[in-house]
Amino acid sequence: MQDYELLQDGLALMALGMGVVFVFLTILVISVTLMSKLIGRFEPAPVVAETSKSSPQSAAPSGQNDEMMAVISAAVHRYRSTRRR
Amino acid sequence: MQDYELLQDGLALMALGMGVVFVFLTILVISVTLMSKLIGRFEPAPVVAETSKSSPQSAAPSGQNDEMMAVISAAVHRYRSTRRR
Amino acid sequence: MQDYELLQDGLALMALGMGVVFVFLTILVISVTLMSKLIGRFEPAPVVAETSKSSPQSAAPSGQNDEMMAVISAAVHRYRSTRRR
Amino acid sequence: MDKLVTLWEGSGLYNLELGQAAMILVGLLLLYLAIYKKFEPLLLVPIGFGGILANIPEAGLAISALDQAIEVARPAVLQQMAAALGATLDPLANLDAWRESLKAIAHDSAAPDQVRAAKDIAMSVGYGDGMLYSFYSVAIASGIAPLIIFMGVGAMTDFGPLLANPRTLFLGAAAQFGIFATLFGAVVLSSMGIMDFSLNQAAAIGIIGGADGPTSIYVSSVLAPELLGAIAVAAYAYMALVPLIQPPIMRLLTTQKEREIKMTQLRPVSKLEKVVFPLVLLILVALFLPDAAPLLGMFCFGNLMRECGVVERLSDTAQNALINIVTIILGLSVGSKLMAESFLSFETLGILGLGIVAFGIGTAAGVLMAKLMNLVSKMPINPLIGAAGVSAVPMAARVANKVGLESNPHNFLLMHAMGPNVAGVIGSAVAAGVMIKYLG
Amino acid sequence: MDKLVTLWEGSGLYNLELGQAAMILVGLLLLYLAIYKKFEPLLLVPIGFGGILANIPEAGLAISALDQAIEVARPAVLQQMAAALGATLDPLANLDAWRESLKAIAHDSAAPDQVRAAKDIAMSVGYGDGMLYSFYSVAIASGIAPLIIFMGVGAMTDFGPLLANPRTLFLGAAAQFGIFATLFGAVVLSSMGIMDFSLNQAAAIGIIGGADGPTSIYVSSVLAPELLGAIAVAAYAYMALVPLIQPPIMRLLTTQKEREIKMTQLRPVSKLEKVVFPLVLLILVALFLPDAAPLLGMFCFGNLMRECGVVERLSDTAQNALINIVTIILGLSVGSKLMAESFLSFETLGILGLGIVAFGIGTAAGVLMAKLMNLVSKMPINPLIGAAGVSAVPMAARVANKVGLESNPHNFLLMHAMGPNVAGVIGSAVAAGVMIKYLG
Amino acid sequence: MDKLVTLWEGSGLYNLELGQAAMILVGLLLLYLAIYKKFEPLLLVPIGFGGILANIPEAGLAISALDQAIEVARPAVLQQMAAALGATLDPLANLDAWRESLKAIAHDSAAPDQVRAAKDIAMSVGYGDGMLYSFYSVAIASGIAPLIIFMGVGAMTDFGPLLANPRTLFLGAAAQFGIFATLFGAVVLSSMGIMDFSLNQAAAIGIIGGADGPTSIYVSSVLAPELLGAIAVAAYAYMALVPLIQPPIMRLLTTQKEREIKMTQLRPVSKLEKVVFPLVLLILVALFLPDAAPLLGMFCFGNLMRECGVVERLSDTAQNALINIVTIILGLSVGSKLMAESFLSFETLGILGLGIVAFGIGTAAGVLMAKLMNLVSKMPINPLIGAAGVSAVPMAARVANKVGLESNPHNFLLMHAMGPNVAGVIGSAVAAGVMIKYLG
Ligand code: NA
Ligand code: NA
Ligand code: NA
Repeated sequence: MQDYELLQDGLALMALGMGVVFVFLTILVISVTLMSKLIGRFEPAPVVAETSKSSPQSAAPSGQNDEMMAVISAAVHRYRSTRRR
Repeated sequence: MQDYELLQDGLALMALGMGVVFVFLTILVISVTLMSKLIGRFEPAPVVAETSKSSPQSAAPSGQNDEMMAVISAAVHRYRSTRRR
Repeated sequence: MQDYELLQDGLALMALGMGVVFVFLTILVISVTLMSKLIGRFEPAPVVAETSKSSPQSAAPSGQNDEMMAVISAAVHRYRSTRRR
Repeated sequence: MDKLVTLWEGSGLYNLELGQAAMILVGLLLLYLAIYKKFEPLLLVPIGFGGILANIPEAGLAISALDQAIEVARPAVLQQMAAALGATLDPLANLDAWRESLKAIAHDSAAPDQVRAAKDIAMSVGYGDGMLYSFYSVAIASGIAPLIIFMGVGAMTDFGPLLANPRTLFLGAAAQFGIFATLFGAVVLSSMGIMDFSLNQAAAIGIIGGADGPTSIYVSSVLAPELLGAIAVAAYAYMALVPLIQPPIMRLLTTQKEREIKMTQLRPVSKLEKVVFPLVLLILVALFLPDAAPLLGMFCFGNLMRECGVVERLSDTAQNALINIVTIILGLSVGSKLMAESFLSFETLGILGLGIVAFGIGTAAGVLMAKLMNLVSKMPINPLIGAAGVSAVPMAARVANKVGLESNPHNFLLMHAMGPNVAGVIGSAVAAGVMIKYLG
Repeated sequence: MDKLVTLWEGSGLYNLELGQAAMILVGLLLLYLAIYKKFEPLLLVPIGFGGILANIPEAGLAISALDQAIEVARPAVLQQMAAALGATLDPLANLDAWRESLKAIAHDSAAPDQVRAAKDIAMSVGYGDGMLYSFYSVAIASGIAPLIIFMGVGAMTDFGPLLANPRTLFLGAAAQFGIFATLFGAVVLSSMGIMDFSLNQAAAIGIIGGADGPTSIYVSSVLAPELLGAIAVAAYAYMALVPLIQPPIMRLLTTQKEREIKMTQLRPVSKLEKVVFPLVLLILVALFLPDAAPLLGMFCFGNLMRECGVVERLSDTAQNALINIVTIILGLSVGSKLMAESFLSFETLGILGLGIVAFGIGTAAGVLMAKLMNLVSKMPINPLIGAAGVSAVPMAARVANKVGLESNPHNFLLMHAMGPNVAGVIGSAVAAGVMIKYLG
Repeated sequence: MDKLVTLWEGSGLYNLELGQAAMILVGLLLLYLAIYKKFEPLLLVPIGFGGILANIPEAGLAISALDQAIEVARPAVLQQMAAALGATLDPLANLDAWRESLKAIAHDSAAPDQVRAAKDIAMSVGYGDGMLYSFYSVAIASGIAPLIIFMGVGAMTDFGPLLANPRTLFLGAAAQFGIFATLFGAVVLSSMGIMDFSLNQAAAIGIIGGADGPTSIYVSSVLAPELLGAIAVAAYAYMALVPLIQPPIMRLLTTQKEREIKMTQLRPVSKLEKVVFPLVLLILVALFLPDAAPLLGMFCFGNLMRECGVVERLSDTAQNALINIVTIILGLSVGSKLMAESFLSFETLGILGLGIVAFGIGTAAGVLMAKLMNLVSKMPINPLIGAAGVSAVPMAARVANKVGLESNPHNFLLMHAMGPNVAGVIGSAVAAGVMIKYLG
């Protein structure tokens, strides 16, 4: 009796599980395809990709670049003060 | 009275401790010597060592090599897709 | 009534806080100036700095150098035993 | 003199039980497989070593302070603990019977505050949690370690091939049939009376078929911690065996012609797509399957750090120092579950057997799904890449590539197989979410 | 069939509340700002992502096992927990009312041991602390993570420019006026009935003006954990906005002539001075302001490791692996405080508004202090470097440099501005100490 | 105005006790020795700094929330805590007497659940565990940090020289006589009434002679946590002083001729031997001395990761990021035990004195053992390498090499001395195991 119930539960979970996996990944396929199309439409991939890659580096070198600059300038300062001594 | 007991305990622990250290390391000396002899007998050191070093690299490049390969191929893929853009 | 108390507390905390910040940093300015003068007097900066930089490296190469040496010698040992095999 | 006796009676040799000796050999075997057969050494070296440590007699490295006290404390301490646990010890029974009954009470019937009180007593007389037990509590019982490893895996994963050909997600879905078929298999074995697995245990065993280490450990830590050792060992061992398990199945289910199918080159994928993808996946998880949020959330987080290009130092740490540290701790923790009493049972053989079945079915399902997709779609898919859907990244993709090259030495399937390969990771995390939802 | 219903009723979409949807959008906005506007991405990527994770419906990633049980457990479990909490549930009220009242009791009136007992019940029926909740407990509630980050910042900081010109410490002191003016502003808003901040909350908001992330997080974790999310977001966002916020204020308060002031070159600083400085600072803290000891102690420790030259491997780890690991955990933990119920309130707008005022006042105070010092001292100070006193290292120093270059393309102020810049870090940690002393 | 008074009364200067001032000076001295005398800086910089932090008056960085509350809370809170601890406070006594008696009760007589209840009260009124206290609990009280460091040491150790000449293990055994002679010395001092050490304390002091930092910390955390600060400082300081302590003893006990003995070149050791060795050692530990399993188990694990060649990324992390992170935390934690009340006692002088004796006896025993071995064996051993048996890797081996070079500038003993050097690590871990077995 209980064994039968276990079997039934297992079968239900198998069906449900595979179903959810397929449904979820189907939704993902659709979403990804839509996303790629949207991105492709609004921003023609190759050109934009390069722009978005180069522009932040030249135009908005804030975050890490800043840090980099500070580190470099500190290093320069250090080097200079060492030399002078 | 208690002082005497402490002294006795200390002495006993000293004797026991040094004894255990020596016995244990003696067993280790014997084990290591046996191990080296066994390894030396079954696998003449120089040849085997090289074999066991080269064979896995060529024959079974699974684990890390795989990862390496995946990383490299991903990098290549990335590089290519960047160039094409 | 309570609002008035809150206002008063806020005002007090503002006055006290700015006061403490200024007093503390003033003490720090004085201490740092004294420190620099002391260091400058007892050890004429440029010469000493270089000495204190070079001497430990040559005279007391204990801590990390030791470790370095051990690692290197182990590496050499390893390399040799590999070659000989 | 009686100190020498104590020493001998406290030595491992005097106390070594057969099971412990066997488990030490199992640990050595795992180390041999890891070191000389290159079976997922990054995990199996720590797991194997942890397994040996856990089975050192009298050392109690893998048990709590309370269990240590129950196993070795003096009768007076046992009576104190019994009082704290609200139990009475039969004054006529011998010491071993006391220990047995205390153990049963502490693990099964006692209330949490009673257990806490008993542990207080154990600690006050000098017992402490074993090192591996502490590692297990912090790393696995909390769920943290597998999640951080999953984050690192996300930071190492390139979704480019998947984005270039999203349909390969179906292959990653199909291959998860291995998980559920194995779950059902375990249930059948139990209902036939051959094994004795609960539904939770069956689900944890099934997840081996996901061919994904951290997911397996995470799921079994939630659903069946008592099987975690065997499940983790099976998962990693079979992942290492993928080059042996998969090819025969792949050859059996495909014709020479199918294996020769050339796939169209993958389109370039823009950086923006790669940045947006983990967020799309995260939102879908949030909307449809919140129970997969820990696993897939951390996975997406790692991947976003990788692709967004502005937190390279974090991404780098997630892929190196952090994942390595957590791997060491996780491996030793898993090893702590290789204690003789729980591992050396008939059920472990069942787990090992079911695990390999899971890999086989998953492989077959992936291949068959690819053949089905060829029937309904124009764009050709080489069915070999379906086998990569089981995940086991990147080994399964390499296997698909290798079997493909046997049929046509100019047909490189690796990048095509990477799509279903990473899809399989998502698929098994989704499957894990479903199981935790219903059974957790 | 009813499993499908359970699935749907357990899905995020079914349970999504408006607030959660809004917070997910806020998280995405933070990610956008971090990734494409380069707003302090090292922190805002983890914070934004953590914010999304915290708002996934039903996942409960940011709440404790007890809260999870209260939110979703069956009535029988609720009654058990109520008993443990010493409360009685109105048998006529509906389930949601039960949950509400249990939540209120658990968070406000129950004694610690009652809460522990209730949590034991929740865990015994399978609930566990959410991942982000665990991260928050370990990393922020303990105070550890901000302190370790501060140690790393200390190991990255070069006090050379400050030591070469110690008077710039006054600029770092003056700029902290932003903190206290904002505190007073928050108090005024409350006493006028516009907002509803306690004195503790006002202090935590004021610290945003310190322009120092770890200090803000540390102070608000002590004084007003309920506002931590909003405060951390404001602090990091405005630090990123320094190049926009500061220049207009700097130009308004200075004449062209002042902006052209050339400063005398900094003297070289000996290695010994750099080694002794963190110890001098530590001793002064120990003698005069012990409440700033955790923050400034760890800061000095990091700096000593950097400068002493004999523990390079520790200094290197503090600046890389360790700070990166802690940043990831800290960011996700802060994100856990971006839950809808606490973030989506009118007060958050007040915090954002007051925060920007704090930055502005701090900038102005620094500039005015520099002008004042020019009046009383012979050695000329370009007032632009006063703005760097707010900290926001090294962005504010760069801004001073840039605005200076606009007036005179040959006047490089960067190294001069680094002095007040790091002085600002010390200044805000001192301010934090004062506040914790009186309100903690 | 009374806020100013509070400020002054809460300042360090007002509360500074003589002992704290002295300990801050001790911390500065340790930093000086570490930075300018290169005394094991990797440990002594964090320890010295931690010692200063622990002695900042009123900051309470090294004590628990409960102790903080006992030291500074208002009378009402004290009464609440007294009730929770099951104590009654004499209404006629003054506040300081109350604090004293509460402290005594909390640390000695109260039951664990009473302490927990009192701590709940302390935390509910806003007190929290000090940062260093938290570090100590997580890193040392749990035993984890020394073990992880030992794993890293294992990953850095090359057993090649030892395997090429296993007899050198006897030198490593003999040098441990320093440990037990010192133990006995401490017992003698106590029984003569000069000092007051228990047997546990004597054993913890003896382990200084093991010349191995993590082992000393591990053992004293188990046997005598109250002496941990002094023991760790002594152990690391004397390890740094090995080049001063050892040479006179070595010269005294050897003739010029003995010091000139040339040793036969070491045979090459195969990779397989190096892989198998840690496993052989582990098995022997498991069979004969389970109490040494945590220390030697982790040591062997690190060494296996190093030698097996398939987990280089784990080995690399164990030797770098992980050991550095743990070293920082461990050092600060040890520093937390440099609080005035426990460190500034006559016993500390005894520990420092006994520690140097331990090093001397160990050195002598190693040298004499080598001379003994020369009597019974044909293969010549230069007795200088016996001194390396105290461990202090690799300093003692270098000292042996240096003293050897003085006698014969062409006699390089370094590699020969590495054998007893690493043997000494094993030897002292074995000694630690014996002590923990009998006293732990
Ligand atoms: Na999978
Ligand atoms: Na600041
Ligand atoms: Na030793």
